[in-house]
Amino acid sequence: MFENFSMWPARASTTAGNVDALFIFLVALASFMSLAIFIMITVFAVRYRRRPGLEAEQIEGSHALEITWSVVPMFIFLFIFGWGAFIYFQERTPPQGAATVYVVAKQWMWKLQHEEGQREINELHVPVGRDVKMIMTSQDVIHSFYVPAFRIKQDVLPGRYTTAWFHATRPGTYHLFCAEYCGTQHSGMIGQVVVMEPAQYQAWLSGGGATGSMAQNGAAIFQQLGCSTCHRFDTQGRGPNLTGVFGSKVQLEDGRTVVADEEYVRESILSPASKVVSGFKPIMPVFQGIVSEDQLNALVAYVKSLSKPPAGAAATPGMKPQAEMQP
Amino acid sequence: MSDSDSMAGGSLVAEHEHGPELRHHFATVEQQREASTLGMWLFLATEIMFFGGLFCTYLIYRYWYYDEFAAGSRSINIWMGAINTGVLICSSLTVALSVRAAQTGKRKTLIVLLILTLLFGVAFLGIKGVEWYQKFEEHHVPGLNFSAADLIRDYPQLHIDPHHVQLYFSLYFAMTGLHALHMVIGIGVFLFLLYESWKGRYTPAYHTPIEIGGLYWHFVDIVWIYLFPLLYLIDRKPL
Amino acid sequence: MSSAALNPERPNYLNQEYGIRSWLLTVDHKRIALLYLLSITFFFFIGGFFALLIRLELLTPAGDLVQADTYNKLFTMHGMVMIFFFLIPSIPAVLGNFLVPLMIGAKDLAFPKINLLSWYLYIIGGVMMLHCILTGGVDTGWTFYTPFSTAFSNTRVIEAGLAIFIAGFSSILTGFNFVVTIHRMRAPGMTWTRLPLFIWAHYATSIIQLLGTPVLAATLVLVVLERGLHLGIFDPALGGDPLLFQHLFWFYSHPAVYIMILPSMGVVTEVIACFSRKRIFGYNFIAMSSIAIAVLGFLVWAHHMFVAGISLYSALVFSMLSYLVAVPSAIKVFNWTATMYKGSITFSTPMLYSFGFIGLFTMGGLTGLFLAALGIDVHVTDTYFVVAHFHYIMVGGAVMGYMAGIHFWWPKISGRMYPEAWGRLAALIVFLGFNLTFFPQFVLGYMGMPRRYWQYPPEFQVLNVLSTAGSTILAVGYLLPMIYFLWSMRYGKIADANPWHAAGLEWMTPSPPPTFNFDETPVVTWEAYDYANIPAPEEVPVER
Amino acid sequence: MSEHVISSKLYVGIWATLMVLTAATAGVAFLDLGPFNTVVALVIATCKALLVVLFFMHVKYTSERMTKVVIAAAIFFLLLLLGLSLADYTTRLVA
Repeated sequence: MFENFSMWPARASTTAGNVDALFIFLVALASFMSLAIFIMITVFAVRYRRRPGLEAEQIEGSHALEITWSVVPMFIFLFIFGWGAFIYFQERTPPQGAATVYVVAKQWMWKLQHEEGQREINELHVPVGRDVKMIMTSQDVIHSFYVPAFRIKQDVLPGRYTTAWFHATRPGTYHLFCAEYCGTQHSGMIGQVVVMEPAQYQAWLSGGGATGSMAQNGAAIFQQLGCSTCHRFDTQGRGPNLTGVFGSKVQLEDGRTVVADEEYVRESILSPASKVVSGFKPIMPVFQGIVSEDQLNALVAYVKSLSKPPAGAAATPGMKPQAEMQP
Repeated sequence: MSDSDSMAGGSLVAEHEHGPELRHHFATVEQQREASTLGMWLFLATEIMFFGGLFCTYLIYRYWYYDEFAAGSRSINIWMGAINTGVLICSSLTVALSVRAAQTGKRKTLIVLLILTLLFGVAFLGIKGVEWYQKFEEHHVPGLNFSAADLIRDYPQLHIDPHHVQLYFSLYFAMTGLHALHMVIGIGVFLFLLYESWKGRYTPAYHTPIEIGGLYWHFVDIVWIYLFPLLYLIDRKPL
Repeated sequence: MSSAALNPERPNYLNQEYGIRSWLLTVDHKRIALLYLLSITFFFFIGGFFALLIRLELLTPAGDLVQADTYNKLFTMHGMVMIFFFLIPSIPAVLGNFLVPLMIGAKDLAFPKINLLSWYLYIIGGVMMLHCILTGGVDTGWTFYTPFSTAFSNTRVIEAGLAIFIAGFSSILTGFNFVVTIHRMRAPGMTWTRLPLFIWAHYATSIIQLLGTPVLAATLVLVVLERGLHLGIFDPALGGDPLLFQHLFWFYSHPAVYIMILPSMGVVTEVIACFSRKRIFGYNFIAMSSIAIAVLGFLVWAHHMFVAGISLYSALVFSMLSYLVAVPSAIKVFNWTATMYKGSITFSTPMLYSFGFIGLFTMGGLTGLFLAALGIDVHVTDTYFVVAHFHYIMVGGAVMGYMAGIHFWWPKISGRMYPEAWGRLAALIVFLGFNLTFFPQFVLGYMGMPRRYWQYPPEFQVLNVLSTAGSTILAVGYLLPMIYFLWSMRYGKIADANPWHAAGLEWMTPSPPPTFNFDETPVVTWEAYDYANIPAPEEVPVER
Repeated sequence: MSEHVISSKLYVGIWATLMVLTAATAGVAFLDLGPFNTVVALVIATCKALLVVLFFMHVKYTSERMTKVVIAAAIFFLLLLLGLSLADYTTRLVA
């Protein structure tokens, strides 16, 4: 029972250090404040305990004191707010160029897929020293992706994407918990994050039974569902050309502009009518209930890949099925 | 709710300031009346927050799914909504006048006005019922027979996802339904007031139940004054 | 209640009438308070029983005592029973009901029948809850999060929702009665600045009950409709947004925490003034901080949702607002401490509970600062850190205050003294048991143990064992008062009108008070906490 | 009792105004005012509500301060609920 007993969680990401620093500061502050109050109460209780000849002295109050002990805590609180907000801002802003892992949560397991195509269940392998961003959704109820060693947690919702990111700093195996109550086996919805040295990670990647990258899978689904009939790679299609769309600003038919992020691509597939691109008709069929979350993720990865700067001059055409689509 | 107490208190004809309608724990009739009135206003404040939860839900989804809300709104009968608004405003007038009749001690006028109020209330519910029945015929009742196929056919200009239309109709029925429930309670309260007036229990000196019953009725009217534009008038401009 | 507790010399509210009918149809606020006392005590022990089972299950990392489903029902029903059927009515419906009219010099609450109706609604809700528990229970967590509650759980969600809906109306009616009573029924001379701070606390509580509870009611209606008719108002599969449910739910349920803690603060203020024999330090600031907490408490709800998927900007706003509400709480703690300065302090049982309250509430409040800090909340929300935090507030704070109040006013309620030595012993046991139960949970939480876990990794076991050990001590601490209060009703020393030599109108009428509270309507000509003009008791008023 | 008895004429006048406003709001709905359709509808509704509250519910004549405080408080908390919830929804896409 005392094996591997400890009082502090492993610290294995860049965020963890920041969170711990604020936490330690707060522990110190809270200890100081509670000790101050406990000591005062104890001293008063003993010093002014009831005994013969000691009369209570009636004191009305003191405005100076009241203002001091309202304003001083207020400034301390604002300072804590600022510090906490700073960390949170970092936690919610994934750095550019992070490797992407798609996460689908369901009762009661985690399904993860790397961009390169490797699928994992309840296990996530990542290299040390690299930014990793997770794009997450749920197939049923709300779950929450929680890795204590990284100090990150993000609820995973059905029907939309949420994201989280981390930068692992220490190789090892860490808990992955579901932190939002999700039904019978909530406490069984646990897994592990394996942080590996980059070389080991490469070995693991190549050893896995990946069947093509997610973008490649996505390209196949894109064909299979007939998306490519309208979303052509010229300006003749009935739907917008998707090259370079991801990450750009899109002008909508009703005058609004949105950034084409994962959420937008997802929404446009599932419920195309809600945000129609300017100049196009809302003729695309609804894919809600037709594509699975896994297929959806692959499609998103594919659309994203259409905006990546070409790795080599000849590398891109293989992914674009435009050749067949010329009239 | 708050009126039941003072009503029970007024079980006998009040002859003068310290008539038997004064309950034991109040010092004066004035204090009792002020307590009842404040109580009613507080109750109305909780009612505002109760409908507030529904309005909040409405607001968010209307913001998200404007087109579907517009289509749903177009499909309900604006004229029935407008006539019902008129009916409720008329009933509010008769309620206001009945308070006046009580203040000035005109028992017969009071009774006539209360009957009129009840008639308007029943008329409102009747029209509401017809409207709901139409929705049922059009297969627009969520959880029962819902289909948005007709809206998709009729409004090709709007982007319509049937689920989101269903949200509109869920809120439509929840809000008009709870409003109608309040009307039913109001009619119950006014039947009681009518009975008491018939017995001549309200005088210029003591008619608090009429007053606070009236406050409740006006509040239910105000809720409808907002429901009408929010549900019926979302988007009526020519397409 | 036992008729043996009565002083036969004088008619009082207990011996005025006899028989079940005289209790079940009473409109006397004091009798209704006792009806509430009995019923919430019953639910407290039900909820406590669930808590003990939870702690026993967590003694070992494996899920070996009960099934996973059973465990989920246990923590759900522990939460629902404790929050909606014990904590929220606890002080307002028992002590508030008993004392608000007495303290302001009124004969009764403004609407005695509505007061009785409120108890009946509570009982109807309670019976539904019991029926729900006995016929299979519910497993959504007390928070009813959608879409789990509306589309996935296969337990009795609708019944539990309706039970809470009805209990909510009971709570609204109590608050409503208090506000009207405090406005309209004060005795001559009882101005707003002469009101005991207990009254101010209840006034603030009532505002929350009146304006927050209806939103919960509306939300529960939508949940019930959605589950019953498969509507999809909060179900993303049908276009709804589960976060909207969370917004509406927490709009009530965060301020609900203040429904639990504010009355407790009121009790502690009375007790500290009395046993320090002093005017309260900074009367206006304590009064206004109660109102400030009630209002600001409505501005912070989404701090329960920092990782739920709300927008970054709205998280920043809610975090900052959450720090604002900490200020009035801090003001109260400082003022209580300052009140003791140069006092003449007696360590009676209520005072010991109040010390406990200040200590535990301070720790609960300070850990609230951790949770309001966005960066830390991401790590510790939905872990045992949160569990520990809110138990420090609700059990360490609210229940400690409730115990202080029950002891302080027991002579007034029953006409008998409780055994002081046993009282002190129980207070000490509760304090120690509480800390042993919940302090380890802070560490567990920061270590990363999620809440609502039926089984857990073995490295968390040591701290869980400590916590379970503490919970058994805590149980003893709560059972003891049950026993000696019952004992005191027959054998306790007869209490005189004012055994503590306390200030306040409730002490100027006999113990137990007559049915209409005062033989003559009092006229108030003095300020609150006029301890300068009340002689201290000859000897420390305790039974040895 | 410090009750104010309002003349029947005034009541009927208020009623007539309310009826006209109802007709107006239904009529205006058919014009295309862009986003102002909603604004106009809500402004008219608020005017109607105000008339009912001030005259039919006697708030204009009451000497009771608390009535106004209660109304103001309820509206304030209602706006809090709507405003702070909407604040989340309107800023979700930005981040």
